[in-house]
Amino acid sequence: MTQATRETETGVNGDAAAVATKGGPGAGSGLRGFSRDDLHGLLADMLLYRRFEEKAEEAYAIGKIGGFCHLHIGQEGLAAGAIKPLRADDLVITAYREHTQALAKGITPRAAMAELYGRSGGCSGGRGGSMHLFDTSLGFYGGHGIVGGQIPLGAGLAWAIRYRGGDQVCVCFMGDAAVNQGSFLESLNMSAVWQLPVIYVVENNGYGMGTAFSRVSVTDMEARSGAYGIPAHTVDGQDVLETYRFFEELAGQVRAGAGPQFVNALTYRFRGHSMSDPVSGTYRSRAEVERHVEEQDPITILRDRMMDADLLTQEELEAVDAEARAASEDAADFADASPPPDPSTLYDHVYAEINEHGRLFLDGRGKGPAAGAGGPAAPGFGGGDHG
Amino acid sequence: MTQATRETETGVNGDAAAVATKGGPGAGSGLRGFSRDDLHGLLADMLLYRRFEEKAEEAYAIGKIGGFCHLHIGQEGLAAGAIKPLRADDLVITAYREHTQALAKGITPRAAMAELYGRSGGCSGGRGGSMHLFDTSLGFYGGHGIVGGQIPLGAGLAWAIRYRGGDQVCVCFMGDAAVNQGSFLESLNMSAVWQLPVIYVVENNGYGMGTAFSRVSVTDMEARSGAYGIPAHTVDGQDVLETYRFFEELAGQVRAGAGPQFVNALTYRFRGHSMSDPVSGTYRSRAEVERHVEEQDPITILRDRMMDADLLTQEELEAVDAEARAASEDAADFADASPPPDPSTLYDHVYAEINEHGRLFLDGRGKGPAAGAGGPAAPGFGGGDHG
Amino acid sequence: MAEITYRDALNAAMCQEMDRDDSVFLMGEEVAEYDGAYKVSRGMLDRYGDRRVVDSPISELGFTGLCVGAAMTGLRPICEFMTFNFSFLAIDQVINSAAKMMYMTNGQVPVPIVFRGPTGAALQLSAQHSQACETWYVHAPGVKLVTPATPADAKGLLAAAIRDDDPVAVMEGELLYNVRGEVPDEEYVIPLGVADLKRSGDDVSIVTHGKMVHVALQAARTLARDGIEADVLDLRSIRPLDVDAILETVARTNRVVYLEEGWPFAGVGAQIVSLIQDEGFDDLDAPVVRVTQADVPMPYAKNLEQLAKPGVKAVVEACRKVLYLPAGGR
Amino acid sequence: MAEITYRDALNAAMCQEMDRDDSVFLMGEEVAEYDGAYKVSRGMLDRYGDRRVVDSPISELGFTGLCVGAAMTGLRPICEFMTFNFSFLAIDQVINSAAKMMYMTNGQVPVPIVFRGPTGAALQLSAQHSQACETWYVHAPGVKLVTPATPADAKGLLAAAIRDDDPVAVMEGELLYNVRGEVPDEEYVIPLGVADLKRSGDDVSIVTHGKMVHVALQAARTLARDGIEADVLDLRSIRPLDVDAILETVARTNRVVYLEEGWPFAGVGAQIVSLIQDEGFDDLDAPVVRVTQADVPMPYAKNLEQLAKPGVKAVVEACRKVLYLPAGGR
Ligand SMILES: Cc1ncc(C[n+]2csc(CCOP(=O)(O)OP(=O)(O)O)c2C)c(N)n1
Ligand SMILES: Cc1ncc(C[n+]2csc(CCOP(=O)(O)OP(=O)(O)O)c2C)c(N)n1
Ligand SMILES: [Mg+2]
Ligand SMILES: [Mg+2]
Repeated sequence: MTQATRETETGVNGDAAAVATKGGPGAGSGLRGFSRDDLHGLLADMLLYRRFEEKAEEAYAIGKIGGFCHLHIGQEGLAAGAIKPLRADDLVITAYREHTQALAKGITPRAAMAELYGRSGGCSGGRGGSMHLFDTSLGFYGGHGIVGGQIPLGAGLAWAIRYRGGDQVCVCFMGDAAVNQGSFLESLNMSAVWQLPVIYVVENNGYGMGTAFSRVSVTDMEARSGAYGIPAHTVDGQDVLETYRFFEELAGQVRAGAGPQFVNALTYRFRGHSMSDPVSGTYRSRAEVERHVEEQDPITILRDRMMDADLLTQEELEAVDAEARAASEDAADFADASPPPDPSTLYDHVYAEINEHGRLFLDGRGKGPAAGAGGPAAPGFGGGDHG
Repeated sequence: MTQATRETETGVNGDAAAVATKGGPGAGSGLRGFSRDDLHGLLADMLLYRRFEEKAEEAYAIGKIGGFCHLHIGQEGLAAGAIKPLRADDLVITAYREHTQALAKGITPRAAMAELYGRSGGCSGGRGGSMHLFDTSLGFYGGHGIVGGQIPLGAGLAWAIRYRGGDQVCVCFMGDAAVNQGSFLESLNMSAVWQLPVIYVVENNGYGMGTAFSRVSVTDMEARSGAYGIPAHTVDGQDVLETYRFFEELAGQVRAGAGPQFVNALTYRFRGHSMSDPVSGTYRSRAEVERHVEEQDPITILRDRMMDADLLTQEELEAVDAEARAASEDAADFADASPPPDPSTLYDHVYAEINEHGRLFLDGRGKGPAAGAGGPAAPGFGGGDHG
Repeated sequence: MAEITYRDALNAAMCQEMDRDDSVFLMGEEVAEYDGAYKVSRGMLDRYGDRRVVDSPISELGFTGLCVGAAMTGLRPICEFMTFNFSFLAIDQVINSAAKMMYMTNGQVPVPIVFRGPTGAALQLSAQHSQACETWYVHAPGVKLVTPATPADAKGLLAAAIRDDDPVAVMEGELLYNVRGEVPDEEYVIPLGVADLKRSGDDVSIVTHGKMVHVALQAARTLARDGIEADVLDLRSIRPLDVDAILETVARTNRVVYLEEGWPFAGVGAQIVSLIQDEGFDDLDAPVVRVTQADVPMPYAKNLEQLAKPGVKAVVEACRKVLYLPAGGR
Repeated sequence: MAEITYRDALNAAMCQEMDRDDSVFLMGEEVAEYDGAYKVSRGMLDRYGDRRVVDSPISELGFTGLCVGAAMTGLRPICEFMTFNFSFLAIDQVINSAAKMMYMTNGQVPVPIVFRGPTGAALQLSAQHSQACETWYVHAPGVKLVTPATPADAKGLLAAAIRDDDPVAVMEGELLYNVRGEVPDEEYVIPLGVADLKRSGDDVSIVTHGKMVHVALQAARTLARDGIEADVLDLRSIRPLDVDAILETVARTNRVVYLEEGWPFAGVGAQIVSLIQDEGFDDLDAPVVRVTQADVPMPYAKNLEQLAKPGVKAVVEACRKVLYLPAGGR
């Protein structure tokens, strides 16, 4: 679905200042403005994200995926709703819980899954892993592991847009816990001073790891951007249609020069923080999680609405789900078959340039001028068998 | 003047939330609540600060003082007005423009001047210099050179007060430019979450070096603390009486548990940013500076009011000024006579403990176990003659 | 004496010191209600309450500075970094406040703080989560650094660090937390600055610290099968540095390998080589060989990660090299 | 060829590159309206406007990250730190974003950024403002580091750094800004990784970088009065490192002093010693002697500061030491 193919009625007021009070769960929850195809498209997107991550979960359990792996399950409405209305040349940057956002911006399930597997077919060549999916040709700028680290980078992407006189928009996602990083202040302030075309989106799932936002903030999320004069908006991220309409409108405003925006997107994480964190635990009860899974699943919410409106049959649902599963299986098969990175590339891409003079690497490999690419690893490092 | 010796009528409302709108230039400018002695005390304090810094300026010009030297001239109303109402055991921490704040908290002119001269009689033994005056026995915690660096430290002082169950207050000063450091967000947020007994005071002189606040912020200063639910207050720092009344009241509230506070104290710097910066220049006109010196000198303002109320004669003024000059001269004489630090102490105080085992210093001095104190510098470093 | 994990030994050290001294408190992300991201502080919230075991926001610069400020008044904060990777955000407070405070105040303001958490790589955590941070903490004077390798050392060194009046960084290892070992039940401290000969042998010295002690020991066992007996000297403390112990092993074996997890350029090993060439030059029969992480950011892919990490084989080869033996030991 | 200051040479390099390439811009505190805290960017706001010469708030972490983000799209920011002392606040973005980005994206995202500003001590700026920051920037792979010592090098190396596709730190010296020297008027670059023999003599090698080149030259002149002729090898670039040039001077004089402004522990000099013992072991007639800042935070008092800084006398003594001459040269 693209902007062009659907009606343009939206639930967002045209005035940036006025939208500050817009939204909240339940607002604008109708199907209006979406064609049948639009709706089927969003449903298929979200189902793909869900099945993809369930597949990743499985693969992690059997050791095909390693390291940290943060699932977005439960938060797919936000990936689809915030990214799908963007233009292909708009830019997205985010933290480490980014699989579905990468898919939404166009990275294929194969390239994403192969990255999780650490294979050469991955979108970061297997060097990045789950936390560092990248495809800048699609406007997807990662995948960052330091909480809050992507916020100034996002400001920089927006800076670059403005510098070049482009009309793209940068969407910079962060978790609710990231707003307590100093980088948030510094980035929002600069964005306001320079009126950068950036939308900061907090995926407010209520927790940073095991810490409820209310334990590390006395104010509500909406209070955080006013210090820099940036309008705050709240949107129900579990309602993909509301979210879609909202971001379509807001991106248009920013494109037209409305300046930086701050969105508090309400959502919920259905899984543990990462694979080693149980789904419920000391910081949230099983009942709380179950209630959210029951009532706040963005896929269920859309499905029910579509069925209620006779826009989706059980058979259609099963078909689209089967497709999502098949794509995920295919991605896993692709990843499995993709070879690991060539060991001879260990030193590639540390530096962009193959230096003609001097030595770049100081670990005793290559006594001649440093070769930036393709040189074999020093024999001394070939025996890594620790861990 | 202490709290006990003067009447307690103040211009500050008892309710922390209500004071958020209090103040502004000219508000509460009467003499009410101050005894004759109180007023003479504050005048003498500010004159001492002024003469002390003028003396420092002179000493800098003839090379007795080196490095960076940031004068507070023009901002003395805030040093006296914010610090004098505090209790002796309250804590103060600040940035590098701190000479007069150090004097206000009880560091003697001699100890302060000797520090500026880099002499052993200085309050930091000559090792700190202008930017790092310290006397923690007086509750004065420095003197910090990294913009914004003292803000989390101030939160930590307040944390320690609360941890020990004390009823002191920490006053943490910063410049207007420091609120754009991430440490500001992080510190204010933690202070709010833990309800720390701290007053953050922005000495808002309108500029960070050559940058007007309005060039690096789209919001007013008062907007900055609301993000963390911390009440914002504005006070006219050029009016020492208003400032005094205000801080006396506010410190009392914080002592009683009102939680962290944020004060936008309006002031103006009459000198350049540091000794190498001209008084006026590209970023502010000569006329602007002259207007402020004319109309906004905290000493003149108090003097005129006292004279208008027949509480000060010309002779009295001359006497108190002569005393301030004498004290500054005496401080300079003391500093001049104070020996430089003993060269044999070069390695002292890097570490608190004289380690019995291992070597702490790795520059080849002392091949035996490291001596933490008193060991002679390695011969290799005795010849420093560069620069 | 019980066999417990490295994790529990750290926990025991913190509890030992918190029992002794009310001025000790623990602050960090997830240390309280969650029992620690790696469960090092398990049970401590229940035992000491939320005055002394404190969950912080994700504000590394802020809570580090707050802890330093508290230490300036004489409190003894244990400031936990979930991992030292995240402490880059806080390093200004580590270097410009903690390390320099005592000196620039002429001894008025000691900063008795402990910074602790895991350093170095675990498994496939990729570039931003796999960094060995020692160099950043020892280059500047003013901070001490200890790197316990065993449960017994973990308890004794962390306890000593907490009692120390200087800022001490205690770098642990995520992959060490489950390592088990005998740990005395009673109260004890291990003084900083005392290296420990974890194994002795007269043919070659493997000098190392932290997690790599285990790699060194494994390498020593491998070498022994070829009749080569290695000293394994665990520095335990990088600042202060037990120079005597280093020179002693150099003098005895005349052949040295320095093994560390971090990068080579200006790594700890570079300093050790410099020290040995300065003070043990005549005792060396061969140049010291260093084994380090490959000079690249840590890759995610398992095979590349293995290649990048210093391992047993590399250590064995390095030992053979300083012995002028042909490559290709078992 | 005109004689201009180091400051103006840096300015010329930035203008040269900004004239050539619209993707180059300058951002930092006070760089625009104030002409730079040290006037390095004098006149550039007038010449290029506020789109390309930009005053930032005092937000080191933020504007550094912003510049890195811009560089990720192919722009070529020159990110000025008023001094590198303040870059500790930004180092997370330097290491975790700039240095690692290319690697973890498999080469997709080069980060062609320059970080520049003065490093090291000026005069009596005390502990927090007098730090030589080299080690923090070279330990991690992914960043390059150059340290121009003369006006001609300043222009050529900064220009090369701006054209380079990798993050390059250019560390200047506040005390160098007024140094004058001949600088070619025309456009030129000096490739990174090429050391420069600033003086040649066959008796002893003083290897050094940055501001210390001048101290080394003065020491060499002093030594010459006693008939001792010193090589002064200016590394110019620390990463990439001109290993061949180092080994060449070692092979020729067999006696080496490494001189640097920073601290000793895991300093650049430690790495150079390690390199020489590794690859030039047999060429050494004496252990390399390092001359560094005393291992203390920089004190304010003039006399202590002088003691703490590496000076000509210390270098002369070090040279005599590696020549096994008695102390006490002129
Ligand atoms: C600077 C930093 N500190 C700590 C961590 C460890 N950590 C990873 S994710 C996380 C919680 C972040 O929560 P939030 O921002 O709400 O995002 P969510 O995981 O809920 O998507 C923490 C503490 C980190 N990666 N970076
Ligand atoms: C982190 C950091 N960045 C930059 C500097 C250089 N610097 C010193 S003072 C100053 C301006 C600060 O202005 P403000 O906070 O308003 O305080 P004022 O000087 O007006 O009292 C700057 C940029 C510094 N010391 N620390
Ligand atoms: Mg969250
Ligand atoms: Mg100011």
